Amino acid sequence: MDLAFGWDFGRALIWIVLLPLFGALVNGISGRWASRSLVRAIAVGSVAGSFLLALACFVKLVMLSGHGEGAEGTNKIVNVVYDWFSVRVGDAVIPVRVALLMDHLSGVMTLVVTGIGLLIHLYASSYMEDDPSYARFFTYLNLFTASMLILVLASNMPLMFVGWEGVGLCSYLLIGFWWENPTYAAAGKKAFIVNRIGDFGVLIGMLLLVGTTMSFEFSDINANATSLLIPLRLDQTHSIAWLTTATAACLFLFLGCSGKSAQLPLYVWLPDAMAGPTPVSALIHAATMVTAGIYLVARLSNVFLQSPTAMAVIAIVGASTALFAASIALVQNQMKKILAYSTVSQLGFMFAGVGVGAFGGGFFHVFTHAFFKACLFLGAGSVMHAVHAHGDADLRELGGMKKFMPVTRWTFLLSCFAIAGFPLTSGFFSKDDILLGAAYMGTGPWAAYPSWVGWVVFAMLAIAAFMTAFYMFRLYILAFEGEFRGGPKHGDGHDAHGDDAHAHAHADPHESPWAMTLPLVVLAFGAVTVGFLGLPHWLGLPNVWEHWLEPSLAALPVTEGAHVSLAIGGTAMGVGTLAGLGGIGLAYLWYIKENGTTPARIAASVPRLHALLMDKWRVDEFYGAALLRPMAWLARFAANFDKLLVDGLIAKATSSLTLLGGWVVTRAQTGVVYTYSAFMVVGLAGVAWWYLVPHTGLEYAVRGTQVKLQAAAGLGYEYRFDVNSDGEFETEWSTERTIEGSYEPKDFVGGAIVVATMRPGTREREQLLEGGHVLAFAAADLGPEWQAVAPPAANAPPGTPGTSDDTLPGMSWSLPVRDIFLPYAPRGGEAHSATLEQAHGLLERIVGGESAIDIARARATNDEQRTKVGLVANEDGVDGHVKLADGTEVTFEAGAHTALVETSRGVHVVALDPGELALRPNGARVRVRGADVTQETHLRPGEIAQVGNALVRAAAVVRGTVEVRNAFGYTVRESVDVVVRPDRPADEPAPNAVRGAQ
Amino acid sequence: MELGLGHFIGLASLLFGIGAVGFLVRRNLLIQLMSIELMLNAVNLTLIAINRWMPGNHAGQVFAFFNIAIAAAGAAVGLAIVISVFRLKKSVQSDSVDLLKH
Amino acid sequence: MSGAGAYVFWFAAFLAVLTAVGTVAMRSAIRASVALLFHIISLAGLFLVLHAQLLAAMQLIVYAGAVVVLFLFVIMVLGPTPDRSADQRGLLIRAAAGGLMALVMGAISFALISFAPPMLPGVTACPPGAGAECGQFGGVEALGGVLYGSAALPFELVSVLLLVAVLGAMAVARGHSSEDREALKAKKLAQAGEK
Amino acid sequence: MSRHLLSVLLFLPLLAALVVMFTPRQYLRTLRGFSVGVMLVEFLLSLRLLFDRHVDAVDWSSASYKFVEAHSWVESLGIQYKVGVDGISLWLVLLTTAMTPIALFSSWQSVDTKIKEFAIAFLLLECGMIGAFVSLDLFLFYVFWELMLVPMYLIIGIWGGKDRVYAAVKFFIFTMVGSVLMLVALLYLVSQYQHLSGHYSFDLGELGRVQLPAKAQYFCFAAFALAFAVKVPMFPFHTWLPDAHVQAPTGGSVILAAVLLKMGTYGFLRFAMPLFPVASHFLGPTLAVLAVIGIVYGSYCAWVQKDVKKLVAYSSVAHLGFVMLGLFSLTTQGISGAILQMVSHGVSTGALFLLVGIIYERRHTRELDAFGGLAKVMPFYAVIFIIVTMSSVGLPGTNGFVGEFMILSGAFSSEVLPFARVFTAFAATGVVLAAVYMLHAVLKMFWGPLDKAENRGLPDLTRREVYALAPLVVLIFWIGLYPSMFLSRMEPTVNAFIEGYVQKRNATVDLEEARLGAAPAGAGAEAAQADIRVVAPGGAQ
Repeated sequence: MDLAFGWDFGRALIWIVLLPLFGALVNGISGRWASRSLVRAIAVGSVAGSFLLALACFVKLVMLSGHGEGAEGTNKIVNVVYDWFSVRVGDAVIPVRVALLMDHLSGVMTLVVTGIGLLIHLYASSYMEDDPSYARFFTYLNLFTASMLILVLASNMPLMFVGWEGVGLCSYLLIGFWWENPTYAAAGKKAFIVNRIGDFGVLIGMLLLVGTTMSFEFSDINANATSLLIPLRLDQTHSIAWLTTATAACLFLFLGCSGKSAQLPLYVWLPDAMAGPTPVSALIHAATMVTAGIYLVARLSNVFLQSPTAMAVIAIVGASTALFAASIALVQNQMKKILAYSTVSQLGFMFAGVGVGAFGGGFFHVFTHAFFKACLFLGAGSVMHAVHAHGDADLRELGGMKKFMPVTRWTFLLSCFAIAGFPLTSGFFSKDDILLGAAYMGTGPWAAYPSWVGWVVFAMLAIAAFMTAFYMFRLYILAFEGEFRGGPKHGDGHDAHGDDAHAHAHADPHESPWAMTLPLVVLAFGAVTVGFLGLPHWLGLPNVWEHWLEPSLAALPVTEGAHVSLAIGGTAMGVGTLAGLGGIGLAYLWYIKENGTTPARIAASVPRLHALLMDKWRVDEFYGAALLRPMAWLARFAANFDKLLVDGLIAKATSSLTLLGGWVVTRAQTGVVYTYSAFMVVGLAGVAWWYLVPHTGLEYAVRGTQVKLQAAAGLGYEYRFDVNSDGEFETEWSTERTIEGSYEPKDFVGGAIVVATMRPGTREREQLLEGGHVLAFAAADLGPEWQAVAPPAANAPPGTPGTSDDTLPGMSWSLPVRDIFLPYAPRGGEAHSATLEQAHGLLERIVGGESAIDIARARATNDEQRTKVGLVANEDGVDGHVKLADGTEVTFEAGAHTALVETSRGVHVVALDPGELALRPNGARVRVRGADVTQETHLRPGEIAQVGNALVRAAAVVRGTVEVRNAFGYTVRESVDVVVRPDRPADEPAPNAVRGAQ
Repeated sequence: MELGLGHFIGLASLLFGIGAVGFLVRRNLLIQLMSIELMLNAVNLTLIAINRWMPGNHAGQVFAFFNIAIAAAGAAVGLAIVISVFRLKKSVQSDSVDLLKH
Repeated sequence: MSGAGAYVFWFAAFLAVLTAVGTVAMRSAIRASVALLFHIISLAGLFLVLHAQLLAAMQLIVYAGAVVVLFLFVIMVLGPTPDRSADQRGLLIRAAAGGLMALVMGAISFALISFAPPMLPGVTACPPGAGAECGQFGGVEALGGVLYGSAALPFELVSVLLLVAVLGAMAVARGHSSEDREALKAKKLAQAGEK
Repeated sequence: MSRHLLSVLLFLPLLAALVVMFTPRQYLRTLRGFSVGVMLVEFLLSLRLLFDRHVDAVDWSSASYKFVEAHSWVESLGIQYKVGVDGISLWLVLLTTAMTPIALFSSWQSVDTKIKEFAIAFLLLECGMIGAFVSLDLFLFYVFWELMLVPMYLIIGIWGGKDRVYAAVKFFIFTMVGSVLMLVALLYLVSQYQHLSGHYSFDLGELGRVQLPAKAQYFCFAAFALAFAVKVPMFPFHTWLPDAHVQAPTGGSVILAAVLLKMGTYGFLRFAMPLFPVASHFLGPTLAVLAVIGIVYGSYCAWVQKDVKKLVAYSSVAHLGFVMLGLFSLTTQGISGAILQMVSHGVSTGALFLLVGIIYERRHTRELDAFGGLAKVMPFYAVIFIIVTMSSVGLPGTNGFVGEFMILSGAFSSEVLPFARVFTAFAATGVVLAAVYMLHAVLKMFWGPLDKAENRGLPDLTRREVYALAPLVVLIFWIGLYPSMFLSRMEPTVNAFIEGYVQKRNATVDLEEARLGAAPAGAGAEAAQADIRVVAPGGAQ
């Protein structure tokens, strides 16, 4: 049904926010020059417009939900304004939209914000009449309203965060509104910073939520809340098993909530925040902003339900705060201070409510509290206005105000009844809802939730409710009943600021103008009546409130059969009523009948407790000593550390070192000429010395197995050579500096290969071999058939097959060196267990220098896999024994012995037959002696294997040595390892190289 | 006894050494200059001797020729400096000249 | 090389070493310069042994005739100078360097002369296959041909060098001493006072 | 002209500097007007980078380089004059062209000696900064990188405060040490490229194809990282920054904070990370730890500073820590956020330095204790200051928030940082600390009683100052409220960057593994050849 005069309600939604924002902009820019009435018109008008729009939207919402109940999308009005930015988690792109959403929950909250906001704007327009910064005040206040509306109406968390921080900013600005008083300014700063600590929690909570539910939208988060029931991840691999993401996220969010909504331990800013003008206290620090925390919990109720632990924590923290703050409020003497602690306490009630799962009840208390607490604050403001108190009004200087200001008195009294939970007032119903919730939880309807929490919370709340009733009526009686105790000396301690708005003196207190009393009346009316929206269900009465919020709030996952019995309901209501009436009665007895003597006596009897309560449990002092002082110390330490150590080390020390170096070097600069010449001569002598010692400068040329060696020429040099690798010199000393030697297989000292590929532009390549080499070929060298031969699995060296790019595996080589063992493929046999060190020692001795184990170990480390090393006896080898590095001898039964290095990537071993090269095809097509081979094949020196299109020739390493002696008889020696290419054995046929590529 | 190149080079290095030691141990600027001349002459001797054993061209002798010219120029300038130093310091001791500092 | 050449060599070498030691060891600068003169003459003899006739002559003309005379002039100009007390600065490095130098050079000479006697093949007056111009080796004609031929550019550059050296020497030697400057200043002041 | 737009942008300031050089120094107004005018023209021209319709290739939804212009410079060494912009450098170029005129314009109030030289220095500086951002040839980059050092050195050393020479020399030497090492690494890289391909090249794209073995990458990356970390500046190489900022004249501070610091982070993003992916993969977490230390440490240091300028300087250390964290989270939004944060930081810290300069001109002191209650006499100034403070604190709706939030969420979901979420939580405490130190400054300066006699007569902002600040305030809200305009143009590049980066990193890791398996240490030519390899062209940007 289209009720809407043809309106687009989605579009209207944005104007709810924009109107106050424009009001703020206009007043902020032009307010300095505009008249007060214009400022007032803009400020109040914009909020009024916003309220009317909100009302229209709300009515529309009521209509919608009346007709399309249950159907998705009909219970809310949505307005997507534009895409703000987007965030990626993995491959998912998560947009962050500037989108507004009015559903049942935010609709109510919007009405509260705009409605009560309107009343308070109206009130303030009169209250602040004399303040020189009138326009600035309304700029902030309008800005606050806009921010609060963003907070409430945001459809996703980041946008809500905009409002969340925006209201924090406005609160900061408004608390420090009279910034010339340094205490007030500091209070503003304190509020902002404490709130920021909370914001940190919200930020982390938000990231935790989006990281799992992959959305920022409240609706999606709530819908996917069960996906949060996974262990809390710390990064891609680590997680905390005993903590679910839901619990962590909820606790972080609750940190934010406790900052914004002044719960333990972050409540400390709120009492100080009373430094702001009273309408601010009413609007921000009682009715709207501070309830944002409860609103957030309600908004994400489904998420919080995933974590009974977090819920229990919230309930206990809430109840403790309620009790704690109420205890402080009992003895305070400043009107606003009492109200502030009362607010903290009531917020505790609300959290206890949502903590025990009574989301509707907790939020109902937000609603009713907005009325009576706003009314109380405004009443207090009215009193202060009357007695011209600026910062706060001291109860000891008041009294008997009912004579002077009847409207204020009656509205204040009604609100007191409401907050005390006098039957049938709004506070009675909402508090009852919370107590009921706690009691209900005590019966254990939700298995995951510890039932004792319910009763503990219930008890604490009952005591807190009793205290509430008592201190509120103490406040009322001391302020309004009895005789006026104030006089001309008013304003003591409050005129620190120079431009006191109320500097002109009045003779008597007086009733406030209509603009101030009208809001009082409206609010008091609400305070008494709105309770009827939430009549107790268990009595069979219609609970409009619960019914209305049902689509927006999550329901407790109660076990079957659990319901609110008459007994529980009765208990809760009875205890609540008793607590309220008892508190009122006690206050009446002590302060009206006995005129305050008993409290004084009690205070005198426990002076230290009383002082502690007067000092608000000295929490601020404790924070100062336990947190602020260490932090300030840390900051000073950091600054000094920076100046002395970091700068000293990085800049000063290096510069001094440079200077020192310069100083040292300039010591040589004597300026005396002959020291310079002496240095020069030393250099000359050095050059001469170079000619004195002989130099070998050995060069070589190879042809087949012929090696020609040539040493450097020099004055008076004589030479002798070794040309068969044995270390003995064959020639006598002579002046002949070249020699040619021919090497035979017995002279070979090591293995080598010569690789010739057929591709144009590539050159022949020589390579010395060590154990375990894998020779890789380019695909073009191997030709198309390289894959045809499957690699023998057992012998596959690790990491080679299937590499992606142009380098492909060819075959592995091993080095046959006389009498030494090199790792070989295991062919069964018993594995001797040996330690890594033993095997390492063995291999080091065999291979020299870095052994295969180093490589295997490095790779194993790389793979984070284990390495196993053992010595294996081979069946078809010869007997032997090995002396290990540590001196122990390991004897093997039989066989060529093998060191085995096993990693998870496959066995990596190398053979050890002397005199030959062992060739192990590894995925390439290999031909030896005219036949394809797939198994290990041994090549004698000079033999040629064909690998794909490439030729590989088994070559050998020989060693040539020269010794040079000069005229003085000095000798030097130099050896060179040369790769020689023995002829092919006669019995081997020539390979038929496939010259395809050429 | 056969004379070899070694004889000449040996002699030259001996003379060079004497000149160098003289340059280092004497503090009289004039004698230091003379020591420099000794060293230059030793070098000339080497050049000419080697040229003798490599008689394909006259490179060594030409070089020695230039050396003589340069030595003469050096002596002239050096002596001028000595005079200048003497004017300033009233001394021809080389350690009186220590202004070349830092 | 043998025969007369060898005798001349040994004699000239002995004289050269002796006079060289004399040059560096004489206390008086005049005596040192006289020793230098004889040293130069003995070297000229060695040059002759080495078939460097032109250079031997040049040695006598330039060194004995010009350089040594210049030294003598300067010694005369400066007159006897007081021997100041020995300066200790740099003594260690000086001594070390001198020692090192003597050691190295001595070692080389010793090695070359005595340790391995027939080090290089001796060359007769004209080695076989040296070519027709061998007879003129070291003569005016041969050397002059090179100097005005392939070495003409450096030859000319040397003349420029000599010119620069002469000008430089003049400029350096003409500089005023500090006392002169004081006197000049006083004179100018006096002149200014007169005006 | 659009084809040569970048060249025009590069050489216009240079040309103007020449003109200024030959203008007689007594024409003060002309000198001042001309230099700022040229910079404004430069800014307008640079806007064509965004909106140019004449070049077909200008499509900011693609990742490629735009406005590319390449000429051979030193042929034998493969050095080119090659410039181009992509989504990363685009915003930094615009930031440069926007901030330079503001900085110079605001300087004309305070700088009254050697006007001509000041203008020349600024014009050269602008040329150097733009050049460093648009160079696609590493040699060219190095030239501009060093070129911009000199004018800044002079600006600090000539027109600076009391200890200007010390600060200038410190600035110069710190930066120089790093960049010389960078040059060595660069030459090594080029020589390896030559070894593989047979010819020299300094082209970024060409050099990006070289896969160095991991060990070489570590050294090269360390050299590059040192050069850039000094510039960023990262803890513990930041100590030149407070000195330089405190001593520099206002205009110099603004440029230093707004643009020069971005050179470091830009260098990491453009050069150090793509050229040495494996090294940055394994060393990245270490740098991220340093970044987080920088955030917390910088904040603490800022808190107790008595000099406002020093406070802002330390806050830069903290803010740039966020940027570094974003970069090394190696996620799209982390890097996008980092780029956005670079721009944001340029705007808001630039504005803060302007504001500090304004109060310094009036009071000739920057001591926090000398102020108090200024909101009374300078209300408009106070409003702007608080707006900028809020932007610096990262209040949502201002520019500071978007970048910070994206960085944090990027780091939060990072796959490379160990304990990424714990990391992020630590970094997020910087958000709280930022409020602590900035509000401390606000409290000390503007609030409380106006009890110092010297402060009573202070005038509010002049029109000239408003002109300088207004665009920055507009930008603060623009970026804060509508960042899509910026993000949409940088995201394609960032996505391509990460893709290429990951591809090259994996390829190198494969190579290392293959090398390890193929040839034990000390092997011959085969192993040496396997050490380095050229990946397919286009594999890395």
